[in-house]
Amino acid sequence: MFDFIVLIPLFPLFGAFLNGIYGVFRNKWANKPSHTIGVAAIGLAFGLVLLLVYKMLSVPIVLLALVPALGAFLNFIFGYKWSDKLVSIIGVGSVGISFVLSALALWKLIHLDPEARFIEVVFYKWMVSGNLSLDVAFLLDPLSAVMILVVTGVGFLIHAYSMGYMHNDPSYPRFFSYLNLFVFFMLILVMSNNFPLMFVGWEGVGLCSYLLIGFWFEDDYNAYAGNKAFIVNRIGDFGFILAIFLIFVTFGTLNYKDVFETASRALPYNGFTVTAITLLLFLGATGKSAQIPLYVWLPDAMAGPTPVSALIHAATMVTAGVYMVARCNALYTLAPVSLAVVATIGALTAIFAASMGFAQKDIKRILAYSTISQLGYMFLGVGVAAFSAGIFHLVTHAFFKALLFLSAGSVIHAMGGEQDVMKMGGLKGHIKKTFIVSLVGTLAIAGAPGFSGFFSKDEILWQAYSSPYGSKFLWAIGVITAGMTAFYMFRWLFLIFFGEERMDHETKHHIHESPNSMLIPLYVLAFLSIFGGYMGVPESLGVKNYFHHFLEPVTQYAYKVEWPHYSHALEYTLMIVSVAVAFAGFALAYICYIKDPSIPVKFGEKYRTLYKWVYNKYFVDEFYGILFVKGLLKTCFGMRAFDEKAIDGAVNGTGKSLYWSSILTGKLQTGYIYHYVWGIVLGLLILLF
Amino acid sequence: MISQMNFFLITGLLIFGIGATGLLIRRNLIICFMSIELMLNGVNLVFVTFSHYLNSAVGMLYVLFIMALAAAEVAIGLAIILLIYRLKGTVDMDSLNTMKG
Amino acid sequence: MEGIQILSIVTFFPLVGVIALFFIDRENVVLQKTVTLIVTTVAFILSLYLLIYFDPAKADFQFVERHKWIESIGATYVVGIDGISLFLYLLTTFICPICILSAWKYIDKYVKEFLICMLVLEVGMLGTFCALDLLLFYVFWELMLIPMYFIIGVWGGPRRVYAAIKFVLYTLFGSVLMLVAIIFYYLYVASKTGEYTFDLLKWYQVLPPFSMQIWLFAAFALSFAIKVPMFPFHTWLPDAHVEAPTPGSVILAGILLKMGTYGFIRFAIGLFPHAAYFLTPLVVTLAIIGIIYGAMVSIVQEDVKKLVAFSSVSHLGAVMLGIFAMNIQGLEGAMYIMLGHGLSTGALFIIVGMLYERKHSRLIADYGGVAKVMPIMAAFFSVTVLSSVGLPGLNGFIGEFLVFLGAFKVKPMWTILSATCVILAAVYLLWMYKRVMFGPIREENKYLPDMDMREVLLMVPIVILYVVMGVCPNYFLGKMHTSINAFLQGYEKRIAMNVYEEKVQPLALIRGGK
Amino acid sequence: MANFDMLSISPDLVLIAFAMLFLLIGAFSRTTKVHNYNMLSVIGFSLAILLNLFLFGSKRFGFYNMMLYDELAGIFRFIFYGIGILVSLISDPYIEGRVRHKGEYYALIVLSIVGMSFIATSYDLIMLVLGVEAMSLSVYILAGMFKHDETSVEASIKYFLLGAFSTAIMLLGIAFIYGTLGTTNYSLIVENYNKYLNNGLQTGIFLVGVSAVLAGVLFKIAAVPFHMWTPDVYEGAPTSVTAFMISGIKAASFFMLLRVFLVALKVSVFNLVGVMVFISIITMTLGNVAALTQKSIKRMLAYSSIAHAGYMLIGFVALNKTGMAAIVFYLIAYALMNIGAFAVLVLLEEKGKNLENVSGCGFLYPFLGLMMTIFMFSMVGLPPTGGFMGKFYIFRGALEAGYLWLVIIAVLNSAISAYFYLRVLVYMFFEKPVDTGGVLRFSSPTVTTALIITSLGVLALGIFPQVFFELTTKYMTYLP
Repeated sequence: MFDFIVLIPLFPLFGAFLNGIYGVFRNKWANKPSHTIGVAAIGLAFGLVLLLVYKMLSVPIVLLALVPALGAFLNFIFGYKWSDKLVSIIGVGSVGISFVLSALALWKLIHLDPEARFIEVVFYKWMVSGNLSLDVAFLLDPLSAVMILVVTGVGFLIHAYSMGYMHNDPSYPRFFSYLNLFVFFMLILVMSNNFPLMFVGWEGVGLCSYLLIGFWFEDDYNAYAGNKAFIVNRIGDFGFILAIFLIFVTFGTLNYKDVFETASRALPYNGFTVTAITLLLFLGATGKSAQIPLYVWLPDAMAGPTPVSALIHAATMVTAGVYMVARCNALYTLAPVSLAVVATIGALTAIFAASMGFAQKDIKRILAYSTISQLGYMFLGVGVAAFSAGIFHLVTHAFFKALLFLSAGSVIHAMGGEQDVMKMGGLKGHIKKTFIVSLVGTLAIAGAPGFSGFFSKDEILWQAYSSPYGSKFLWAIGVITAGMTAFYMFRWLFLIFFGEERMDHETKHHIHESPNSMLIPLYVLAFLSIFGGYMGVPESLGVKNYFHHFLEPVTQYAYKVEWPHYSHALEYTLMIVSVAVAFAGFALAYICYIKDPSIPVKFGEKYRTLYKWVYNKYFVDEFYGILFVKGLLKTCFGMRAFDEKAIDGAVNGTGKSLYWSSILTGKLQTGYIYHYVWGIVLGLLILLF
Repeated sequence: MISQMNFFLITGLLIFGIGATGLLIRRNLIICFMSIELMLNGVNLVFVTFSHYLNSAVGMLYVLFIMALAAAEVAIGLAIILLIYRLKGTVDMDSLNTMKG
Repeated sequence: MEGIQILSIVTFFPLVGVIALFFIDRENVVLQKTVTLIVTTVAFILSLYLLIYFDPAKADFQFVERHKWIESIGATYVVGIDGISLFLYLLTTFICPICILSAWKYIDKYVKEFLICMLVLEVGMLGTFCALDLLLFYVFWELMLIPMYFIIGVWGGPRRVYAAIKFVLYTLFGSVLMLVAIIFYYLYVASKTGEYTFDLLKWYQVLPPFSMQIWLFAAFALSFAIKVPMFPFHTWLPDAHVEAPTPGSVILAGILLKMGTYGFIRFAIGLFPHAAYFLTPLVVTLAIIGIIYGAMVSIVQEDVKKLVAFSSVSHLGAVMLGIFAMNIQGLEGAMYIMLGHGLSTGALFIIVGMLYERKHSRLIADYGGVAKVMPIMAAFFSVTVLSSVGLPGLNGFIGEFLVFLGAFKVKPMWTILSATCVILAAVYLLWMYKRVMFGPIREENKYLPDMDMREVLLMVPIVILYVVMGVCPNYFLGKMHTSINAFLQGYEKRIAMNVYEEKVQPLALIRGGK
Repeated sequence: MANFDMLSISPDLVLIAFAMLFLLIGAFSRTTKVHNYNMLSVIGFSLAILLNLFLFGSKRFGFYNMMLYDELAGIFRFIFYGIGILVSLISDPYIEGRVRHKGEYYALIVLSIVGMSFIATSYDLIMLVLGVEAMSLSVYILAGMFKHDETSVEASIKYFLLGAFSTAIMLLGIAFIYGTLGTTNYSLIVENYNKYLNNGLQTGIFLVGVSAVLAGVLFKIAAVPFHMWTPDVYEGAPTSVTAFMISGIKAASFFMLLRVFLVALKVSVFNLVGVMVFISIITMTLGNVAALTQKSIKRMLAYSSIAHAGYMLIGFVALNKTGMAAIVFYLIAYALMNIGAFAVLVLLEEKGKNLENVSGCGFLYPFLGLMMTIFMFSMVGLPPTGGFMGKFYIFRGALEAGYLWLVIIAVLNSAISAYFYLRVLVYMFFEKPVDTGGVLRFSSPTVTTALIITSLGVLALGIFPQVFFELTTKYMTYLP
């Protein structure tokens, strides 16, 4: 009855497919039957594949399989004037359908009793080799249900938003096909029931982020940023794949269920193997989720279109690492060392990135650093074995960070492409709607009580304090970071919407509110950012924590340790502390950027070096550049020289030596008869002796 | 007795050797050619000696054969040398190294 | 099914084309190309018969044919394929028509001769993959040299003469030693069984003493290692690749290199397991060096073709690693990389050739931002690059995954070292792609025409295969399992036999004269 | 036993008759108008082959045991006559207008081949010498056939002087053998040796004689260091004559090696093997290395012939059936590919003189290009050509005898040799055509025929060697 979830990833893929084909060929064969026919054929083929799938799974919902074929048929009819409208219909529609389906899935899931909430749907045999046997099989359990809902839901909104944001971009179809492709891979990532398939999604989303960051490839910087993202991610994937191998060698299988079930029995608590596995996995996570030391790609990733930043680099892809750690809770709980590492790295990243957010000028980069910092939060959460808390923050963060990015996009849209917050200000009068939603987002991320961010962040902090894996130290860092977050987010808000208007006349003249196609998603997200938190209200407030309970089954294989009990009172106090700190941050921002804008300038002058360091992100990029990039290139050039000189030189040297010996032997042949006679005599002597 | 035979043999070999040496050290085609004849005659002498001391006529017979061969060689050799003289105006071997290497 | 001797038919079918070409007027170039294309395509279609009727459950060779050849020395015409050679054989028949298509515009002079060379080359390659008689194998093996020599030398680039001679001499140098080893072992087999034969299956029955195995293995391995090419013996490859015309490079990368690895599996290891076992550390070390070295050197190439050439060194190193991991994942992965590499690298060369046809330059620096004017090319190029990078979902990933998994099972260190090429591959290929395709476009490149129908048609099947191979690898692996299992079991069984005590010195046959 | 067994030498008699006929035509034809001598000689050789076919299989002594006609001799006669046919086919267009009396040319060819055939049937050292002389004397003249061409004459005199010198040495050797054993008849030599071995045989002198004879044979084979004459003579002599020498004389002298040292002097052969191994190594190595940098194709082929002699000597030192049979097989392949290559050169005329000139010929004249390709790859020893099978066969023999290291040296040599053989193709196909005068005489159906025969032969030897393998092994009865 759950077989239909197979379709959830397939629909975006289908959209990606059609739009991709169209995007590639439309310049070539615009308004020619040929491309229509081609697309139609491919669409039909695709439909047939789906049909086959369903024959294979022998389930009634065959009709669904025909939808893409139908779409293709429609293209065939209206192909001549196949417009961006159709593209958007396909692009958004496909994601929409999968959203509906995943909602359906969740609905059905909730109606099962908690133990049964673990459904595996085998799609087909992927590869078998010796004792390695992998299926393309999808797993539907609370965790993945939550994830697919976030991915498709937020994804759908952002798709819808993109219709307005990207309209009359020359390569509109390409954009949508990439976006759909991303959704597909993301769904594979979160729905897979074994590690290699997860790796497929893992790499796939990396690819899409590469493609989308470099979407406007005419600009060299964008392409560079794309490459940087992909390669840095590859470093993480290197760790991930090693982890997969290690898991296989240890367990003889790569299937989640089998691995997690046997984990606690097969591996000793705090053993070397499990620690190695988990640390390697975490290396992968640091790459994908932009944690220290591999976070450097994310700020550059802002080179992509804003919806991309919202979807990939805020809401979904970057959280894959968190998802993975939560998914592998059975392993991580066995390896306290790794958990400590995760938590510490998370905390450090959180505060570090937040501090970098202070001095940024780019409207999106600020958000990027805040994303990194928020991801640090999530890792802090999962790092202290509070997996549901981490996931909870993941969800809420997906809402408000998407909201923030999209409103940033709306601002950029209004400003006609301007991204420097120093050239903005006082916009709240011009684009009120955008301002309101931005405000909501900011409040949410700052953790203002009642907003979604408040609940999730607070749970993490509480767990960091109370969990056996946690510590006051981690909690302290978390709280400080909360304050910093509030500060730089309000700085962001104030610089954009308050104060005097720093933009030039030209742009000021053109400022205009975004179209509804962009605003409506914003409203929805705003709504979610406010009320999304109420599904996980902490127990202490005397309400049932639905979210927590829903995710219970996920951690059933986790290694159980005794959780200390603290009084609610303590929890309240901590809560108040964090809120207070956040408010302090807000107040500071207010003072610096509303009351007396000269303060930050003075401050900058006073502590010039400090400012310079913060502004240049502590020169980490430069450091990496020298250490790795330059070093690598140097070695490579050295090797090339070695190849040409030494190895090839040896080969050619042999030839040369033969050549000269040949010349020498030629000299023997003097052409004088008497020398030849000597030759004969010599030979005779050789024979005689 | 046997010493006598050795004497003849050694004479024959000497003649042969002289011929060979001539070929090795002289530059004049005619001379070289004649030294080859010398060598052949040396061989003849050896044959005769052997056939005499082995009391078999075969050796003598061979001598005739060899003379015939020598004659044929003379005919050809002189003809070639004449050609060379006609072409180059000299019979010096040193002029004969257009081909080498 | 026994009736028709499909292998011989397919193998020698291209000769039909040769004969036909002799009768076509030299001027009528189009007809010549068409005929050749048709012939190769028909050969491919015929070869599908093998795919359909191949019985994946049978471990031993199938479609076997035996004919008398040279009774007096016991050489027979035996051909047959198993799960190991099946796909290499099919790959060959698949690549050849594509090469002809890719040569359509590129080859402008002496077309007829070129096509003849290609057809003869195809015969040689097909024969090599299905020959089960050592002498026959050697004949086909060397037969490939001749047309390849001409293809590089006549239709190649500026330094083609140097490249062609280097290619032939280098390869020949290895293969003559293999010839000696073949004859030597042939005599040894005769001295053991009393029967003079070159039949591979009979050779498998004999197990020479260790001290002899080492030398024989070395001789075989050298020849194959040069072909692969393994690390120190690779320098002919960049030259040959850079100078060869597009179809030449495609054949070279797509198939010729696989001969070496195939030879390792079929002959070097199959015949001399103990030596292989003993020398595994050495070979693996070289393979790993090759993987990293090739990748790093190709990062800094200015010439696209050279870059791809060195990337082949890296990939083939991975293949060798998989083979010598000596477990099923390793071997199947190796086979899979062979196939995948055959497609993706071949396609890379085709695309570079297309760029070259338009701009007459292979230097990365001369391009940039081309994606703007050729979106179709950009699409195909990117897919190919990604498949070569080993992106999951495409063919490249499966092979690498299995190989590294297999290697990890033996020694994690092997994988930890060699898997870095996952990163490096991304670096050199994507960096190249970025510099060629992305960034601001140069003025003179503004008017480069995009791919036309022929070029699209030529790429589409390859791309489809990427996806198919990446999405449902089980179809391909399923046909290999039995053979590779049998191979491994045989290997284990023979390794278990003790050949060390046997006092027969390898030089016992060398008693000089009498 | 029929002492005057004319039947056994009937083919040679026929040939002699033809030679006389040529000379007479030359003498009595008033006008110097062209006669189809080449066709006549082809007919003559064909007749001889027919007669030989009729004789083949029998084993007959004659002329007081001075002659022995056995199967091997028969095989070699086939080889010689076949060479004769091919040479007469390729000669005409080349000597056209360069030789005044073509009759003489063909007569000399025929007579020289008669000499070879006498070598093949000789059963007495003196008979052997006569055969050698008959062969050589005619070739001395043939080499100098172009009276006005300095190189031709120079080649002739060099060959003559050195040849005569080696003959003298050989005769001396024979004299010593005669002196120690009192006979020169092959079978008697063996008998007497065993008889005298225990009562006062001066083995020393005997061995000196043997080595002197060997020196003479090696000179004809052109083994290092007796090879010095080869490059000059082969380069200087008219191309068709070179083709004749390089194939015919080599075959004849290798037959001498087999007959004399495996039948008559087999008693002493083991004392020689060591030095023979040494000679074979330096022969092939020096031949190949020296050929690497040659500019003139003919000279290059001359060196390559030295190298091939080296390979064949390997077959001899193996001293087993396979090795000996391999020599015969190799000789056939060798003769075919060399005559073929020279036929191409004949057609290329002036262009054929040196490498630069053949640039681009491959595509200008595709037929020649194809032919040259086949022959060159056969010389390298790549399948599917006779050259490969020959090498394979030789190496097999040597390995059976256990000369692993010798074989390794040999294969490395053949790998090296690929360089200069392929260089010809490099110039023919890879280089742009250059215009160096010299008309091509394609109006020669005879040469084309010869080319087709040789190329098909080379391929047949490579692809279906079965019949030749059988033939050669079956009748290879000489073993020490």
